[in-house]
Amino acid sequence: MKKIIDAVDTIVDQALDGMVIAYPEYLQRVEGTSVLARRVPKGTGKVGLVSGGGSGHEPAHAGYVGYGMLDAAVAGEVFTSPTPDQVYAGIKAADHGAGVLLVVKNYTGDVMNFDIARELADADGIATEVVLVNDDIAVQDSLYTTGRRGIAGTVFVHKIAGATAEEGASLATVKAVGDEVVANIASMGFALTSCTVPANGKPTFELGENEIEMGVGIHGEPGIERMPMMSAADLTAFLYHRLVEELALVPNERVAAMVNSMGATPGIELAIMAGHLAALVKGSQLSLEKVLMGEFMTSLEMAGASLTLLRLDDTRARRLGAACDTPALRVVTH
Amino acid sequence: MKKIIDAVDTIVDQALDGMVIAYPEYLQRVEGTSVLARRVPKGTGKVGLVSGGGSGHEPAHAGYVGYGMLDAAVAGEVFTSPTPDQVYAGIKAADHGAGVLLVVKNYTGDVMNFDIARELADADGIATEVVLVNDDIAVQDSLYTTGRRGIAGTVFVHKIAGATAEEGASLATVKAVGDEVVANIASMGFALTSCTVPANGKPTFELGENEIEMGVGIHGEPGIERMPMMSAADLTAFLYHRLVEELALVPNERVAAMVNSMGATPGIELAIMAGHLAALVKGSQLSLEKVLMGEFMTSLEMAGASLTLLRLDDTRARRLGAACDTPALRVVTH
Amino acid sequence: MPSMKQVTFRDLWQRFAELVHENKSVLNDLDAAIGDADHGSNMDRGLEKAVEALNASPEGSLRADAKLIGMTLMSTVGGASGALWGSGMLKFAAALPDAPEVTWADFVNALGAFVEALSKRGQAVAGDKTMMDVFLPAMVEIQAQLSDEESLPASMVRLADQAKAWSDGTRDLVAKRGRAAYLGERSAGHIDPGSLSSAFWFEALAGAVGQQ
Amino acid sequence: MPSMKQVTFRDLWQRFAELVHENKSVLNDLDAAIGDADHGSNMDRGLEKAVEALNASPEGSLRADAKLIGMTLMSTVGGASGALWGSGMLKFAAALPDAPEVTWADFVNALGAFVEALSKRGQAVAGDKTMMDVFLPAMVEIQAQLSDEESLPASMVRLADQAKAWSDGTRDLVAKRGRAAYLGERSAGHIDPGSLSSAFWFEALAGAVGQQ
Ligand SMILES: Nc1ncnc2c1ncn2[C@@H]1O[C@H](COP(=O)(O)OP(=O)(O)O)[C@@H](O)[C@H]1O
Ligand SMILES: Nc1ncnc2c1ncn2[C@@H]1O[C@H](COP(=O)(O)OP(=O)(O)O)[C@@H](O)[C@H]1O
Ligand SMILES: [Mg+2]
Ligand SMILES: [Mg+2]
Ligand SMILES: [Mg+2]
Ligand SMILES: [Mg+2]
Repeated sequence: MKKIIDAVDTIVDQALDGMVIAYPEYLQRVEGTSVLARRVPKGTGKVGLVSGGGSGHEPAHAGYVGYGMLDAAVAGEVFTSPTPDQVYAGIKAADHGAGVLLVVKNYTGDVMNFDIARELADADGIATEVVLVNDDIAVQDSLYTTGRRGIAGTVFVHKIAGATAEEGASLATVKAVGDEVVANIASMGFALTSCTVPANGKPTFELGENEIEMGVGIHGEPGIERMPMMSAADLTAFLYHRLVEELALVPNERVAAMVNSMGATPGIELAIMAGHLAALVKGSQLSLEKVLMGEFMTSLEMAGASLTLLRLDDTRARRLGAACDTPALRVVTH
Repeated sequence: MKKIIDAVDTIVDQALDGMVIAYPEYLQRVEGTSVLARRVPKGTGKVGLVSGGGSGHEPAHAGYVGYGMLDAAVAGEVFTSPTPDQVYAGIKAADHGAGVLLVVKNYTGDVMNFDIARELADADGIATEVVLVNDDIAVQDSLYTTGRRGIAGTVFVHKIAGATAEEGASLATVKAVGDEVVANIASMGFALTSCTVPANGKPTFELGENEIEMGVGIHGEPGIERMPMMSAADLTAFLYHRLVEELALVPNERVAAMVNSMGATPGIELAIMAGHLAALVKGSQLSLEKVLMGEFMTSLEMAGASLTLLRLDDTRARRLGAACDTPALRVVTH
Repeated sequence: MPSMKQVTFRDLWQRFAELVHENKSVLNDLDAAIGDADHGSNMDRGLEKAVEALNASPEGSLRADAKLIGMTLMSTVGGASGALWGSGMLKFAAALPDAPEVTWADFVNALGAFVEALSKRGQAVAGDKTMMDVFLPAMVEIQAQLSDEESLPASMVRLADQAKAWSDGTRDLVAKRGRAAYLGERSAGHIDPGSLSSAFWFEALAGAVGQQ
Repeated sequence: MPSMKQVTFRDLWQRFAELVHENKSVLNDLDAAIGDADHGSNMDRGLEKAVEALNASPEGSLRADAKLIGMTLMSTVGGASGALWGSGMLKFAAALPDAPEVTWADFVNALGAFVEALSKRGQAVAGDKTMMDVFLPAMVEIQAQLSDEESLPASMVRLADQAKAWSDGTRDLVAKRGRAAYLGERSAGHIDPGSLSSAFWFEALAGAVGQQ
């Protein structure tokens, strides 16, 4: 394992301080915690948004703290959900009297730790709601199991729920909007290489020179199957058709898309996927109104990509296009 | 070689179209060329800025096309400087009657191809100037050789010269400002892994599990030496002290810095470097006024990073902070 | 009726921490196969802190120790196991009398509260391929042992062996809860890491009881 | 006085393109050691297009062919070698009479213009570890051959061998120009890729002249 670090157990702490060094206009660290909150807090009476999870998904989640998106991000150890006390510190930092929405990716660890934090907030009289993101369609949903995982589509929830909160909507409304986004996103990704969890020191899995892991999770969890490597056209089509089917998109509907790098995949490869995506969207007579392309939800240095589709309506389209100003996503309106 | 591509020889062409798909508000492709130009061109009478070079450095260079930075970016094959006809097409796209500044990284191929393009522009009556960027201090300068390479510091030239052009300055002034930036930047990087040039199909070099290539170029060119892997603290200090010495920075001077990923290095590792950087800057009693952290000038999927320091004065600081709106760099002023 | 002294309780956690530490990469590797490769690191991080906290805390009651362990695990482990072990141990503490020595029955009762907290928090049932596949049958055994004549040390050694076997038994299961559940059928063929660390807890218990 | 027909000139470029294509990864590997691993890909891309363009172009004059080659290389190779071969061949064309067959003296004269263009564009001198380390001595030899009695085919075979040796000789040099110059002393010990592709050009010339 070759990484630019000093010691495995100080990675997250050091990285949090480093984020503040790099983005002092945006971020401040809540003293003694692993919470990064807005440098300039939102006005009183507006709903706060908190997200978080294990580290190693940069720019998620602190990269989305700022005007129009999150109020605080809570970081756990690499790929390990944060503990309830940390989440609770995030809730307090984000509370401006109108309650706090927690955007949680559907992993047992995250769900339980955020739940315990909510119990703490409850005892302190801070109202909270949760939006549970489960956009990864690689994993079959089932009543009997944990359900689907949350992956890159989470960023759309941050953006649209964040814009709603900025408008001054109530906690119930912001939650409802978040849930609606979740109901209209689907994502799926694949890995060309594994990542190496620092505390583990070796790649989580091994792939042959001609193999990919299809439907991989964002923590190096295995996906649906090992497949032979495919062309960019085939990879994009493979994901795209499943997403369209899952969302039951029909001609003339409007969509936004995200072409997300797992970490190591270079920009030119994402752009090639974006090109195929546009052609596929055209082929299904959908209207592609927005593409987010780049690193949004990574898995350390994993090579690979994920594709997300979001069904748009007027309101979601407007909120997706609303101004925001965060370290990782800035929408400039003219 | 496992890459998300369709065929080696269509990579750049497809990626250029994909960039337009992802950033339709910012970019358009000049028909039949490898030039991406601003969707909404700059007003008449303002100096145009063109940069470019081989592909594989994304978001460089098309990522910097937009308000406050470049007017057109010219893409060559992966790691191969673009041909004169393409550069010339870029010049024509960027010309709004006040001449065009070419920001060229100091590589023989780029220099010669941009020179030939200038001869073509000259014949057509378009005034051009060149700013030659040679910020890589790993390579010793010498009158008898090609001089130093241009690497990530180039982005500071785009930003500051771009802001100057947007102010309505003359071609001579924009060039002078660009040259002044070049005189005040120094960069150096290292690689933890090699990248794989698609046309070549295998890693350009091999590094042992405990080896790094110090002073590596952005095309996988070897650097100054193989060194054993170091801690983040030592790596940052190694680069930092050389940069400070090269720029002869003295206490109380003001600097901006860039912590640039070579491609695969995750955000947390960059943030750890940023933390060390801030401590080092403090130790030398310099004032760190701006940090750019992320992927600015990559080498495909190479793991590693580079550090750039830029000496600031009032004017450069103001222009660095001026509003800009491009795919890869957006400065929102409030 | 046997009892448990505070020193034995601390010894149990010291042993548990050591077992997890020694098997950190074994646990990570199991997690790599069907999860995210961090279960060993998570438990090790938390247990190291918990033992540190115990050592720094004046001796008083098992209940205070259990609460300290719960709070420490809750705030240092993270992930699914942190929430489970953390809330479990807090309930364990709440169920214990506040004394430097408790009866074996008190201890078993508190363990019942622990397992109940896990069920509530995690919603896993037997066969879901989680740590419950060790704790649920172990609870039955340890309760049965209460009325048994077999010596406590011997029965705990037997329980530790059984726990190891129950953990091994998760290999054939298809996960229904936790991160491994996302794999569906592909989760079969690998031991659940949380069940193995749980078996270590029973190994530690046997060791501590054997020394008392 | 020997001459060169258009068919021979085209044959030369056909052969050159084939040699580069066959040795594409050899050239890339040499470039990987001291540059950016693309010299073979660059030259191959351009030469394939140049030969395509020649085949699609009606026969007329060597000058038109040379110009077509220059334009094609200029707009398809890229990098240092694209600028050099491109501008070199345009000057080569300009120096040739506009005829379907030129004298050998005309050809050598045009080659002089080619080398001069390379010098001007690239500023490299002998010993800088570039393609000039083949073209500069080759120019001296080929000019001397003009007044020699040795048969042209035989002397071109000898020149091709010499070109190979000159290319090999770049191994010991420290690069002063081009991307390899950034390596300083570390550039020694590797053959310059551009010198080898240049040697292929002389091999192609010998082959074409031998067939004519
Ligand atoms: N819902 C649940 N109920 C009981 N145990 C669970 C549950 N979810 C996960 N576990 C246990 O937690 C273990 C994983 O812990 P760990 O790897 O530390 O957390 P994470 O899954 O968040 O990375 C699993 O092996 C399993 O035994
Ligand atoms: N200034 C120069 N003068 C002459 N030849 C040069 C010069 N610079 C580079 N070359 C030649 O070009 C070759 C490299 O070409 P290529 O790899 O295609 O371009 P790039 O260096 O831009 O990647 C070198 O091996 C060398 O022979
Ligand atoms: Mg985890
Ligand atoms: Mg090149
Ligand atoms: Mg885990
Ligand atoms: Mg090269």
